Amino acid sequence: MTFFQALSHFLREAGLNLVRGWRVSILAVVTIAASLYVGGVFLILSHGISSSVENWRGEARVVAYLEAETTAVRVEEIRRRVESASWVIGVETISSAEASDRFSETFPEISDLVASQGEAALPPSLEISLAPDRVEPPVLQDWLEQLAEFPEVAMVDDDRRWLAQVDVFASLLRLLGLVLGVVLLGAAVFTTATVIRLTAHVYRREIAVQRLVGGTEFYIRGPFVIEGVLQGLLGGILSAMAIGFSFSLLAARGPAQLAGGLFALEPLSWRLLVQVVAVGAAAGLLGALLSLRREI
Amino acid sequence: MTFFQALSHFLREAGLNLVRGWRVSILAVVTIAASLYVGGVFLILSHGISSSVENWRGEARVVAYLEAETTAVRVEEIRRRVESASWVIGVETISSAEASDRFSETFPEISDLVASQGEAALPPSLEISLAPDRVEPPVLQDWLEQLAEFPEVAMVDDDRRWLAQVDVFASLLRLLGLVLGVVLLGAAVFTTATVIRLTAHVYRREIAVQRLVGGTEFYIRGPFVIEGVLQGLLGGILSAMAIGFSFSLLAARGPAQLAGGLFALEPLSWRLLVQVVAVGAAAGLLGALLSLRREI
Amino acid sequence: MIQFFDVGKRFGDRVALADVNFKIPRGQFVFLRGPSGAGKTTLLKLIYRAESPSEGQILVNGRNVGSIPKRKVPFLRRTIGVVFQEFSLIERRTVSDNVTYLPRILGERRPERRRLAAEALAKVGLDHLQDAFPAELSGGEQQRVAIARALISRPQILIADEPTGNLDPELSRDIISLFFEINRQGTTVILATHNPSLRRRGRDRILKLESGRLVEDRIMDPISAEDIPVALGPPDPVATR
Amino acid sequence: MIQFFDVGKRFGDRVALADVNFKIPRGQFVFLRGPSGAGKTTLLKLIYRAESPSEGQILVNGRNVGSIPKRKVPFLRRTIGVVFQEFSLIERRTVSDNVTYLPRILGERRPERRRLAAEALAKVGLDHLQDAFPAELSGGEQQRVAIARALISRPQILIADEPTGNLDPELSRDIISLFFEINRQGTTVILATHNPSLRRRGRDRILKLESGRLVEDRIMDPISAEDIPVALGPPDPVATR
Ligand SMILES: Nc1ncnc2c1ncn2[C@@H]1O[C@H](COP(=O)(O)OP(=O)(O)OP(=O)(O)O)[C@@H](O)[C@H]1O
Ligand SMILES: Nc1ncnc2c1ncn2[C@@H]1O[C@H](COP(=O)(O)OP(=O)(O)OP(=O)(O)O)[C@@H](O)[C@H]1O
Ligand SMILES: [Mg+2]
Ligand SMILES: [Mg+2]
Repeated sequence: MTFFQALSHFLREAGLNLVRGWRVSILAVVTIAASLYVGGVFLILSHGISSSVENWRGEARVVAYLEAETTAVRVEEIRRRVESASWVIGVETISSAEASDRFSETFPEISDLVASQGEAALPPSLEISLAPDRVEPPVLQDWLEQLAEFPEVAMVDDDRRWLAQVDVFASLLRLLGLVLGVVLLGAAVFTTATVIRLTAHVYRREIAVQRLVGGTEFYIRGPFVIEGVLQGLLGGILSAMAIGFSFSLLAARGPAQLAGGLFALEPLSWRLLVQVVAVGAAAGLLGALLSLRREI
Repeated sequence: MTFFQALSHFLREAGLNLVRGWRVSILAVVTIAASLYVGGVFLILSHGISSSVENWRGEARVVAYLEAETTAVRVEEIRRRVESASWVIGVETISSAEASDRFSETFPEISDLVASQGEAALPPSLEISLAPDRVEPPVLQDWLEQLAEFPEVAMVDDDRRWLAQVDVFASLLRLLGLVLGVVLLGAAVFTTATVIRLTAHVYRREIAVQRLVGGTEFYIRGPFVIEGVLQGLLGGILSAMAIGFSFSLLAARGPAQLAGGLFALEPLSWRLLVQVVAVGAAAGLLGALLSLRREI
Repeated sequence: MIQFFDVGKRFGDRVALADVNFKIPRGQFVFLRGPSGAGKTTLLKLIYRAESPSEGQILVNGRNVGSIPKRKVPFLRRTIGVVFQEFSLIERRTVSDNVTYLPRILGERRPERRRLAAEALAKVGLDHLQDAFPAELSGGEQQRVAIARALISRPQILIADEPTGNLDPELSRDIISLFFEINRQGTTVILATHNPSLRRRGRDRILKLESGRLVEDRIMDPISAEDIPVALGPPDPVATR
Repeated sequence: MIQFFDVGKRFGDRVALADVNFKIPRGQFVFLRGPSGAGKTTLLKLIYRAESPSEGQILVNGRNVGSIPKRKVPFLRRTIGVVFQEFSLIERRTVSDNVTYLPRILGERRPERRRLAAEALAKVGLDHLQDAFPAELSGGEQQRVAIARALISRPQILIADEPTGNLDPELSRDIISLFFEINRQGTTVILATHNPSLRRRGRDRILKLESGRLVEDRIMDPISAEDIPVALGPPDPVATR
């Protein structure tokens, strides 16, 4: 029997088992699909957040809030001082009025309140864009502290501190996704192994007869291995479809609304979907091999 | 054969099947446990939130923010006017300074900013406690609108609007929990049915022989029904244990830290846990009956 | 009493039985003969309602077997002991538990069941194998366990489908003697067998099938053990042919 | 050539075979006799390695069967055609697919397999049932399908365990004639049977087991069909008793 004959035989037998035992097969397919879906979604989310963080970090900003009474001349002076540093890419001056406008844009709900305080409600500030890669972190740190000690500077707000927190959050999310995905994938492999072991148990007499009349293990076990792989493939395809669908739902709502632009929804890559399917097939294969190790 | 003989026979046979086929049984038990756990947790959460809302609603507050320039005398006048309504339980006057203090307590991070604005940054206000049950909602509504039209009143902030939102959120959570729970429970029933159908399929010859030698359907199917109930019971007990464990973890962190006191963690009732186990057993029973309807 | 009226059985378009008519009075001993595929097993299955007839009617102890509701079938079967052609033992149960399946359903307690099993197994020479599992038995041993199971509840009717196919001549003769003995106590016995060397007795009946048709129905001569033909045709109350 | 050297087989503390010695030259026809439970099936299983001996050694075509690695067992089995006592057909496959299981593994294409199946089934009188499923066959028909399967690959050794238990005398004779025919073409045939009425030929061998021991080993007289005893004991190269 040639390899292709064997393969076509295995496929036919495995297909028959799948169709005859569709109720059990569904269990395996669904657990594989669910685990891949959960793992995949978490990875996409954490990846999206991380890459937003990357983007922001590239254009890291520091805001120096000034005392409300600082004169325009003094502001300009400070601005020039700041610009002289080699790691500063640009500095923008935000007047009190501009600050109020921005605030009411971002939080329209509370804007009434601010409006009632009059013009002086929000202080003017300098928004400083940095290129953090041009300088050693400690040097930058020192520089920021010096900046904060200017009498006119009320407070220095360093975006990057917050970014670091978001980054940790993204890592946690990714870790959680990985752990959940791995646990679920383990469950999926177990389910597949159980389902295949059961199928083999249902047909134990036939298997015994095949052995007795001279069937090789390769020929007898092949269909079960292929059955596992097929279940994995189906599970993978299902979850790839579900991921694609969830993604398009998210994308339709517009990236701006996604957690306040907290994360950048990158275009879904085909590679990821193919990987999901491949992991499914691998899980099915593993389940099949585990079940075959002893029981069939 | 008496009823007790039959029952003990069923239990023994079902126990044997469970032990012999533990791998498949685990599938059923775990899906039942998982669905009950998810459903249970959602119900507990939404219940906690709802009952917090109930508490708050009993002591609903309306805050009337006043213009910064309002004189103390005028404030007192307004206050008396407000108090004259029969549904007002109490009114507290919050001066600008008190407001600032509260703000920096609640949001210590941004307090520097507020501090830099001087005393006038936050307006004085009147905190009005209401007994909403003493008045028809439209009358209350009119009254609030009149209040807002006082020249000194900058804005009326009605807590209850927010509470209504929280309430909607709790309902949504409960709905989501119910839907998820029902879907998962459906999956659990399906899994149980599949597992039992499979066990029956594995022993199809034995079952045929039992029929041929005069076994009644009651006697032949009984063990499978009990098997389903046992799986459901196990699943229910597992999930009750998991719920209890999760609950004690939450409780250990202290109720204050739970979503900023957003919800009240009520003591876990034994009744709930018993219900969880009972639902599990019912799911197992249903799965078994479904699988027996035609296949065995 | 077992009566077949114009009974036919088709599987798809394969005809297993056609136009079968006979009447077996209570207490008779019947040999069912016929070549492989003649329809013997099918005929027996109709009696204990493992199959339903495509045509005609079957009365067993006066009840129309074809119209017994499914729920009541087990109770019919409990009055009939059957030795199936494929033995049909329950793999997961010991020999003893296999043999006493019915007493157990009927609520017999364990010591009593052990006693019953030992008694029935002794009749077929297997009392030493009570606690073995079917897979551990030889072909002939399994066949004898199946015989013991059929005897356990002292049925009114005993049906045995090729019960000596895996037994040596000596054992076969012992088993047939056992059936004769049971028959003497009043049980109707129907024995499908190819074995031509089985001991014959007078007043025993021979039914012979060929391609699903009853081609012979006679009673053996009590003196010469020569066979006396019985008129073919519907047994009761009128002849139709 | 099949040789048994001091072969014993125990199951737990039940002794199924003890001290069995014999040598069957290529092309011989052997009847294996013995009462139920004597160890016939066990002896045959040892030859195709469905069981391993507890003691002694077994050579089949010069290879020590007990020491063949598990991986190679299928290839041993392909040189041996076996009719199992319990028929052992694959339920989910048609008669034709059951019969041509081995040719299929060996890569035979469908039309050729159909031809082979038709040929083998014709030999046992079942060519009209190619597309039936085992459950649709009578006991004797199933037994004949199992015989056809054993013949399909023209094995060097043919083992048949009670192959006529469910067949009528006429068919039994036909099947034995078929085995004789196959034997004439050079195949070694070992036939375990209780059937005492099987046709005998000169030069055929009779091995008789009782309680796991070889108690008789003789060759029938070609002229009178009377039996000539053969010396008991290990066949080759030295006698140990
Ligand atoms: N379920 C079935 N579906 C299709 N055909 C069947 C079925 N059962 C029996 N047959 C056919 O009916 C015919 C009679 O079968 P039956 O088993 O009654 O024969 P039998 O007389 O018992 O033969 P044997 O002596 O070989 O056991 C056979 O040709 C068989 O193929
Ligand atoms: N797997 C097993 N476990 C325990 N005992 C066994 C096993 N297989 C066979 N035996 C015992 O070994 C003895 C010989 O069995 P075997 O099947 O070889 O007999 P046999 O000669 O083929 O009998 P029959 O003519 O009834 O088929 C029997 O007593 C049987 O109970
Ligand atoms: Mg038959
Ligand atoms: Mg045997």
